[in-house]
Amino acid sequence: MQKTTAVGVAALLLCGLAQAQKSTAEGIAEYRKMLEDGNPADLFEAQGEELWKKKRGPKNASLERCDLGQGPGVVKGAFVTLPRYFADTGKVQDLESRLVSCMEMLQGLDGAEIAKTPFGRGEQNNITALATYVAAASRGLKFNLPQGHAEERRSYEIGKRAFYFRGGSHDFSCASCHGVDGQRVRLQDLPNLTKNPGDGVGFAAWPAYRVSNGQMWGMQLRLNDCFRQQRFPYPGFGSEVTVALATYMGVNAKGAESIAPSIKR
Amino acid sequence: MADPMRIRAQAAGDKTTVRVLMSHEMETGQRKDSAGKTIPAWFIREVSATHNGKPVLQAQWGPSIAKNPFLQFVVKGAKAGDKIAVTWIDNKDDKRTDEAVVS
Amino acid sequence: MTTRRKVLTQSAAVAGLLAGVGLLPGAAQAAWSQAAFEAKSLQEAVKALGGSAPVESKDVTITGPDIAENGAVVPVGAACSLPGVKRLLLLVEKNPNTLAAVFDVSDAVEANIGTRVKMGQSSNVFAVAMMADGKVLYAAKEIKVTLGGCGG
Amino acid sequence: MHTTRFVFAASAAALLLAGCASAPTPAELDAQARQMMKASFRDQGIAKTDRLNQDLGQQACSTDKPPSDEVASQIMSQALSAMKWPTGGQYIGDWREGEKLAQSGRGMTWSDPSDAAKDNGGNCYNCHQIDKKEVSYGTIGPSLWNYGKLRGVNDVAAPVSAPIVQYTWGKLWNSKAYAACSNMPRFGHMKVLDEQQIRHLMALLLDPKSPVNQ
Repeated sequence: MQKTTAVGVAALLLCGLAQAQKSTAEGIAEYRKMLEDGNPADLFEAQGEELWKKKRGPKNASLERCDLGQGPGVVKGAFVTLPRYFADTGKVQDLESRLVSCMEMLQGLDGAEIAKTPFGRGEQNNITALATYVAAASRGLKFNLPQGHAEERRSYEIGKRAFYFRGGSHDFSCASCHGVDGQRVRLQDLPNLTKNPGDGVGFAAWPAYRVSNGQMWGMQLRLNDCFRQQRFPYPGFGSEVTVALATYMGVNAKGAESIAPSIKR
Repeated sequence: MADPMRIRAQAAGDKTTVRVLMSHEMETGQRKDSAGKTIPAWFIREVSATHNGKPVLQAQWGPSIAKNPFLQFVVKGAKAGDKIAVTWIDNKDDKRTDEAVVS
Repeated sequence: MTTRRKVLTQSAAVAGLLAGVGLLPGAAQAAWSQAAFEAKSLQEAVKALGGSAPVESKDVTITGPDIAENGAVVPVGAACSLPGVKRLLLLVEKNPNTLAAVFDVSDAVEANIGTRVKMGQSSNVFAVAMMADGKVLYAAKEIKVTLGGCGG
Repeated sequence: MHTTRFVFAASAAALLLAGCASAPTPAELDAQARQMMKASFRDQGIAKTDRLNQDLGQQACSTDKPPSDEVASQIMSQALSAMKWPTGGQYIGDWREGEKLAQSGRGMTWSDPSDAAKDNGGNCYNCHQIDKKEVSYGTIGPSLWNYGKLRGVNDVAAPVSAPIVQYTWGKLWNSKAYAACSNMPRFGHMKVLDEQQIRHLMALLLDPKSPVNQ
């Protein structure tokens, strides 16, 4: 009897809430729509294109021979197939770590030095701009990461394990926030990254321009800041855990249309 | 040297909608860095636009315009092939002019 | 190869030269209205720009979202449907300095401007039209700023 | 390079173990993933790599499947026996302070200045609706609006309120005492918040004067 009353009250409450929530959600949707036209990511895309074509480094070469998996110099379509295995480095690589390899091999730049550089400084800014340019060339294409090589399958499997790995002061894993459908943190929708979360959502939306700090973020920085908020220690740039997680999310996103570079809160 | 703007100018009928993205910090002068030191103000103060060389719009901005500013305006009578140029000048007297062709 | 940036760099250099000899229209005009940008209210800002007391008007529109997911970037627009608009202003009531932007509109552009402002907190936002006949009209809209993300 | 060598060694080991099969077994992948976690992170500020040393619960709740009933009850009973009840039986603080803590998402990241409880927030609104006036709330946890009222708490000191008051303390101190793989942090147990801060959160949820119970 008492239980029924409580449920009744809860149901009433929920109705009221659903209404209030809807208007907030609508307001936010309207806000996001207004920002779509004129995404400052365009500025970074233009920088990236110029960097791609510019002769730089000790070898005074451009990146126009860089092989992102579609053959030397092919940019279009590369983004939606990364991370993948590269025979020349013997590793599965994501877009950003692959760009570093190209800068090493073609331009003679110091990859270890670039990996050590903090986000938002020097060559790291260049990597972000380049990643924005490469991603933009695959806008509207669907994700289709190769899983033919044993290392690609292994990357997926250990990436999945990293996704569910709980630790730190708060017991968080990636799955704490991104393991089921339809949840949010504050007002931000949390994509379910254990499957294809839909076109232009989650893995298919980064690199993105972050409105909150006016910065362009690639997937490496996106993951880095997830780990920060997970209260984990610091993941190395291009470290195996970041690439494996990208493989896990990228393979799960199969068929999702890329909208990167996007604009985010 | 400041980074280039992105200018899109699209004609529809006798009106051309111009959308401009500028690369700029737009620092308010009210924020502090991690050491507690005030970050000095650094923002675009003046913006002007021309249509085939003729001035059409002149603006003054304060630091509360958002970082990497966006500006949209509508030019009357511009047609495909016309030139729209935009210039900004910041409070350090750095400036930048870029031009786009109306499509 | 001539990259796009090179072209742009050259045009910037040319513009610099033109401005130096006072040939570039606009660039050397109208100094920045410091007093207006230091104003703490709509009335003060309009006064500092030499305008009369602002009157609320349906002919002025302020566009913007009802709620902003992030105050760092809030899309807003000012427009006026009446002829004879000389200036459009955008102001954020609760920002430390209220005035955000002043647009001098010529006859060659519509009295309809969009940009993006920063908002420190939920606040009224004003669009003001300063008219050729000396009238100052305005419209107001409240925009709520929410706290987003994990906040850490 | 270190990683390359490791990959090579791992696949060599897999070859040895599985005879001539090419794919590593799930157990081998588990071991490789653990090795990867060790190799990929470094200390930064207050966030040291020892945060990756998992306890029983963290380890058992690190897959897409729940642990066995046996392991789950072991996690819960360990949590319950390590529970610290408030000094002097004082459960309730100031709901105003509780609201501030609930709003704050700060604490324990590598960009935070210290791991002292005073520098930490409760992150509550990130996952829960609490005071209805705050429209920006998460939905990972259930709504806590009218938390005390719905549970009939008219007087927090009344004996009839004791079970719900104690349960709420326990949930805040160590949520794993009631659900082995709860998504909720163990605020007291992991020293994210101190006793006094948890009292304030208790007041936010249970004090009949708190806006949550209006």
